[in-house]
Amino acid sequence: MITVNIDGKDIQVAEETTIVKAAESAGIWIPTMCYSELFEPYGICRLCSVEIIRGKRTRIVTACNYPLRENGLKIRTNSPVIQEIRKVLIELMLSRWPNVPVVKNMAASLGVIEPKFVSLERDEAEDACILCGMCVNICRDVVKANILGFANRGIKREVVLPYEKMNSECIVCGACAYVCPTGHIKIKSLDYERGAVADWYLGPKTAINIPTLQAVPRVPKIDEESCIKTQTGGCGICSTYCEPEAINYEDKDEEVEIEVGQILLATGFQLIDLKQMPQYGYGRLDNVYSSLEFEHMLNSTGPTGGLVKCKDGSEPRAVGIIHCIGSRDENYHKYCSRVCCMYALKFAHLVKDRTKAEVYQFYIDMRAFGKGYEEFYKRLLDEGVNMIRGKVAEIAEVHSGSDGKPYLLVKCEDTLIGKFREIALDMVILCPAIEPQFDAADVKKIFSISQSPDKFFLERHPKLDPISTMTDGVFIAGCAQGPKDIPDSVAQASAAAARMLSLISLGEVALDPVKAEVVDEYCSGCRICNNLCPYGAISFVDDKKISNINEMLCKGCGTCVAACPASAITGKGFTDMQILSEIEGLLSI
Amino acid sequence: MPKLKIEDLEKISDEFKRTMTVREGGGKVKVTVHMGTCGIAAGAREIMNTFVQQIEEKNVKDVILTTSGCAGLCSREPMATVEVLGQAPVKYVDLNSEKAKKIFEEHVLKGVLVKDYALSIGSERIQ
Amino acid sequence: MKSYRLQLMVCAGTGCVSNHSFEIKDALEKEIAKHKLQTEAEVVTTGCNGFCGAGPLVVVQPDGIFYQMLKVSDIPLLVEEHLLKGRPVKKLMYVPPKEEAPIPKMSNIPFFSDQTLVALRNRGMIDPENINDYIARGGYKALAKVLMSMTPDEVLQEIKKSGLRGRGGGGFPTGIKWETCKRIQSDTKYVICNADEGDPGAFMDRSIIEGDPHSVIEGMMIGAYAIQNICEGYIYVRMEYPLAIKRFNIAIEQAKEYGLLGEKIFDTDFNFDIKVRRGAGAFVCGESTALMTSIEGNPGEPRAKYIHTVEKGLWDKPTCLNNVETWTNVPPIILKGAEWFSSIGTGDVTHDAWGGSKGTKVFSLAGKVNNTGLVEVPMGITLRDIIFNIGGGIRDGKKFKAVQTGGPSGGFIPENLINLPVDYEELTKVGSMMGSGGMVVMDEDNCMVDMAKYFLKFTQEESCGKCIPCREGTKRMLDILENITSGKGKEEDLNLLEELSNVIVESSLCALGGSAPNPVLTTLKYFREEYEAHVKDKKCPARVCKQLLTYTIDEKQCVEVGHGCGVCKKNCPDNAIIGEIKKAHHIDQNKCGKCGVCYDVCRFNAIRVE
Amino acid sequence: MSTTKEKSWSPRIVAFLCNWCTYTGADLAGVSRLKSSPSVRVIRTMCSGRVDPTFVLKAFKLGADGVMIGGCHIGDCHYSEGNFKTLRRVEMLKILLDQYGIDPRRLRLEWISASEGDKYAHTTLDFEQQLRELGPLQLTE
Repeated sequence: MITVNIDGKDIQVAEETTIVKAAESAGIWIPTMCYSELFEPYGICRLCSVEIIRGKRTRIVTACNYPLRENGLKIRTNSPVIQEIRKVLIELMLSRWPNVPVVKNMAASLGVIEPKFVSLERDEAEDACILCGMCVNICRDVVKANILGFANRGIKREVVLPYEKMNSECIVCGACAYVCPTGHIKIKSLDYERGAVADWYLGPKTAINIPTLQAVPRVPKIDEESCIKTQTGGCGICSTYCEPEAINYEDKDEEVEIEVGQILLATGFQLIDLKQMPQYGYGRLDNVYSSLEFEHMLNSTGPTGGLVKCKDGSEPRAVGIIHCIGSRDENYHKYCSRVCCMYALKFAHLVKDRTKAEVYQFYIDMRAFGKGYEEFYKRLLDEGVNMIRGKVAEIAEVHSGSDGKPYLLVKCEDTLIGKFREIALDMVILCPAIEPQFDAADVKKIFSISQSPDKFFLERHPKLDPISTMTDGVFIAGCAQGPKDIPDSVAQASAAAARMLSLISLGEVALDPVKAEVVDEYCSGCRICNNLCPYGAISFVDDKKISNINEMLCKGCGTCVAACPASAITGKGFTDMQILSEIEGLLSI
Repeated sequence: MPKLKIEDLEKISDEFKRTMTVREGGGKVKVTVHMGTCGIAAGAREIMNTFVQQIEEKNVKDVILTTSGCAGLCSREPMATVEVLGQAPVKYVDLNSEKAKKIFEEHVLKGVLVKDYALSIGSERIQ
Repeated sequence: MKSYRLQLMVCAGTGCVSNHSFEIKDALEKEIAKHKLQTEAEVVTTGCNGFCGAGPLVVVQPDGIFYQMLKVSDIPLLVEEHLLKGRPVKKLMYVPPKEEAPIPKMSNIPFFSDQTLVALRNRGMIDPENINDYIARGGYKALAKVLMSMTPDEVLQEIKKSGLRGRGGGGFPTGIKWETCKRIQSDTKYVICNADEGDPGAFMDRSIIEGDPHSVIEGMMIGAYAIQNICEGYIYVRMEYPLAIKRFNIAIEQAKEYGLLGEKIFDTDFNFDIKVRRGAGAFVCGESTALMTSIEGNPGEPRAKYIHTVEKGLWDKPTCLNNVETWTNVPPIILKGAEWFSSIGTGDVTHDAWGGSKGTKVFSLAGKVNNTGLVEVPMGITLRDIIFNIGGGIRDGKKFKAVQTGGPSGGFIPENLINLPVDYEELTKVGSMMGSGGMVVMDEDNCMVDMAKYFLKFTQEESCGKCIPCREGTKRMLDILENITSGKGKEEDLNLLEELSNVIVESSLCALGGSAPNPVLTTLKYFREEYEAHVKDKKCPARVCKQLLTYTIDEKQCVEVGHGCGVCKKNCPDNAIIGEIKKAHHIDQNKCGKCGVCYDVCRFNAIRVE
Repeated sequence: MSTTKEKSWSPRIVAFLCNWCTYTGADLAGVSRLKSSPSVRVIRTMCSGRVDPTFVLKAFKLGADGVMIGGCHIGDCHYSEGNFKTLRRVEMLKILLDQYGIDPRRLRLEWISASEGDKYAHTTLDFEQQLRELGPLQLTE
């Protein structure tokens, strides 16, 4: 600890303390415009200039970055010389940026109203950049992205992004905009790419967030893509504030191997990419939504707080819901996605409930097959939803509305009345087909199971065993097996779980008795079979000079049986004798 | 190039000393060969070559060799002036390479005047 | 070893090279071969000779005959007459101003004879691209001496005793700098040679590097040995000095080949290596902290030096930075001793390192003097000696007005201070500084306001723009000066200039801003009446500020001598001249743009300027 | 051969179907009410790799007009690589059959997965039609 004297007050401070901090502890105000505790003092506004007196010599230094090292140093923060310096400096700033509030306020607090200089670079903007360097420093020292920098020399100095372009190295953390004292830096809201549902679904987010309000478990997590720490190694502010020390940046996604006896594949589905059907204008036209996006909009925690709104914020006057986009379609999927009719009816109900909009349903067939579904359909008809039976051909944006507001023109053939119709709408919701996951084929290979022609996983038997597969111990449930709604998925999953539990409670598994066996006497030891077995079940017994099959490893395919030149291998259940007899029997008729 | 040792510094500077002497215009002895048209016609170039050879043969470092124009005594060419530092210059006349060699050995190296060939001591200086 | 009778020292400094000295060299070699003299005469390219105003130069040794302003067409004559016949060629020699007889010998030319060479000791003597030449002139002997017979502390004491101070501008005592750097505990330290010479018209460092790169390297090595724990040296050369960069690289390469750089130098435990870094041409990078951030790969901007660079410099490691000239001075101090060095110069440094200016200083003499070029003089020499003896006085017999020292941020020294001895303290006292050694001489034709504006414009444009006083303040000052020189000045502007200058000096982040107002402050101090003439009378006494001039046509002269030729009318870009052929012309002052074209084109001296 | 006999004649096809793919596929064809060839007489093996060439020869010897082997698609074999072995054996068998004077077209190897009931149906029908064109296999002793 050393003692320094600031404006006549003796103050005890630790060595290397800056004058600004020492003065702060003594309650003495020193004006600053580029100073922040977040990063190394930059020392460029020079407003914090103070006098230090060492013996007879007086020196002017900046308080923000001058480290106190010697005992008994005298500091004057407000001498006439200093006042003059500060006045001229703030006048220089005020002459250039007369309307920036922070400059004006600082000038007022230093007793300056009108500058005596005329600046040729005068900038009238209220949010002009005053070149304080806060953004550059925070980006370099705290965020460590080091993306912002100064360009040009002298009076032409300016803050720029590399090559003055939006740069992919920028992690859009917003720190620069946060520290900017004039509001010059603005984070441009990046219009969401509507194809990327997941991003939009989660909405604008901070680096630490609870993914959705209904998330389970409802705990915050660090989003690696926007966390400054994981991106650049900088920041780390959250860990300093988290008292229970619950933040662990090192925690990473990892692969864990678990040994199990049975597996239930419930890998779900994906929605068809609506952009491959340009006639519906998805991604191109505003106010054409996918059902999932609309569901998000209806959610009270969604972007609109559950209100049905067009892109421009207005309430739609008419809403269309189009069924069977990609389902029941020779070009995409022949099957019915099974859930769309009912959620489309729900949408219609909620739109009616929350807005005054007309609702149109464009359907091929109304499939209200479940319990209570047909009744719901009837109720909707009573609510006055317009039902149009016919496939929509095209959606076009039209600008010739009486109020100048563009609307969507839906063209379709109404097959019930046999007429071609064009209906003007403000909003259209598409019901995309349910598809197998894009990587279903890879999963299939891993588990040695099959896919049906529609690429959903194939059950062992369509009627008698819709939950197991050809591979023992591998079960399927939900939309991985085929499109189905929630009650059906629950039923299938419960059944699969019950089946698996029954095997677990048995404690042992009965193996298929189909195995191959070497008849030692016949085996000549030729070893042809040794390399055939895909499971490595056949080994050569050196002392007996014959081959031997390990029954536990053998899966009973019979490849070796067929290959044995001495017919020394027999396949239990499928012996040569049995099969030959079968042939004889079959051909005897 | 092998790594330099301390001794090598001396060797290199020794080796280059003659060149440096010439560049600095210093040197203990200065030999001036008079090379006007008359001198050249009488064989001054041969005298010059003799001196150059001698300097190289004897590996002398601090002798500088220079030329001048006609000394005005054309009939006694080839001529040369030897000036030992701090002494009056000596003019030699009617030289040939034998005489030049002797002058180099005696006067230039040992400082002994070769009276037989000398014309005069303390003539005008080249400035 | 082949020895030549004649050595032709061709100057290959940048000044002479740009005046085609390499063509001179080729012509010399061709002519020599033609006369079969190649066994007798050797052509050597040297670094800058210093007398740049007289280039291209050739010095014929051993006679020491100085040939100047050579053209390729002069060479056959030179070779035949001088080399073959031994008759120096008078018409190619230097003739002092106001005299007729040429001075044949370089050593008799006042420009050279009044100089004392320490930093430039090898100038014109060695081939800078040949390490052997340097060694033959005693090079690397100082290094050998410190490595063999001196402890680091002894070296340090020797430098301290010598009184050597930084030659880059600040004049910080070199010994103290080394000592502080040595005292800081660190495994890694750096030495840097600052060769980012940016002052307009100053080329001392370039000349040293181009002429004698090894002397800098040797100096750095001795410094590294004295400071200890130095892992690397950096030489920061500005990009505009390609020849210097090339010669440094050659020198480093040769030193490495000889094992003079690298590990176990002279079989001792001393290791040292040097890297060359090129600056991208920002003036501010000559400032030590900006230079270091530039080496680190960041934009060259200075930072506060409350924590000195000897403590936290390059990559936050203790760093000892010295200027080219400072480093060059080190080997001779070691070889000849501190007493020898401190015998040159002023003051006494035995007790106070700041107590005197020792040794010599190289100045680049430019402006309105007869002999421009590089001069090395002992500290304490008067300005008069430099300007009137070495410089040969003012050109065209004009009257001396002022001299500006210390580069663009130095101050102006008026005529009544001409007997001022040149040393650090004296120059600072009168408001100027030693700087890196620029010296611009001005005569009665120079307008002081315009000159101050010129230098301020330079520093303003070179300001990095980091801190407010330098960025905004110098621009405002320049605006005011623009106003004054264009007739829009107000009386209160002079006080405003002074007020602003004082604030900028006191509050700028680095020395660039801290000294930028010097030209204005000193001219205000010594030539205030000129400012007042601009502001009050709207007149420029030196007739430089065109906006304040009035062009008129002497009608009598125009008609009687020029017969109203009309050339001025034809050339006037503002169509301000009215008149018909054979009749008197006159100028419409409302239209006149004060460009001065009429004055330049009139062959009959009919245009009057006031 | 008389025309009436031709009409009443139908080929006899022995089909060795692998348990996991083609046999299930055949089952699916049945469940799906697809019309497949009634001439096919199915023998189930665990893998098409179990089909010993002698079975095929035996079938022809006992009066089969055609033999079909059905397995999983290449890469989908339940036993990883059994069907590769089948592929090799069938190539070999076809050469052998030619030497015996049996048209190699009478032996078919088909990859039919469990989900391809329709493929099973039309493959068998197609094979039956082909055999009809080839006529009954007439082997001399």
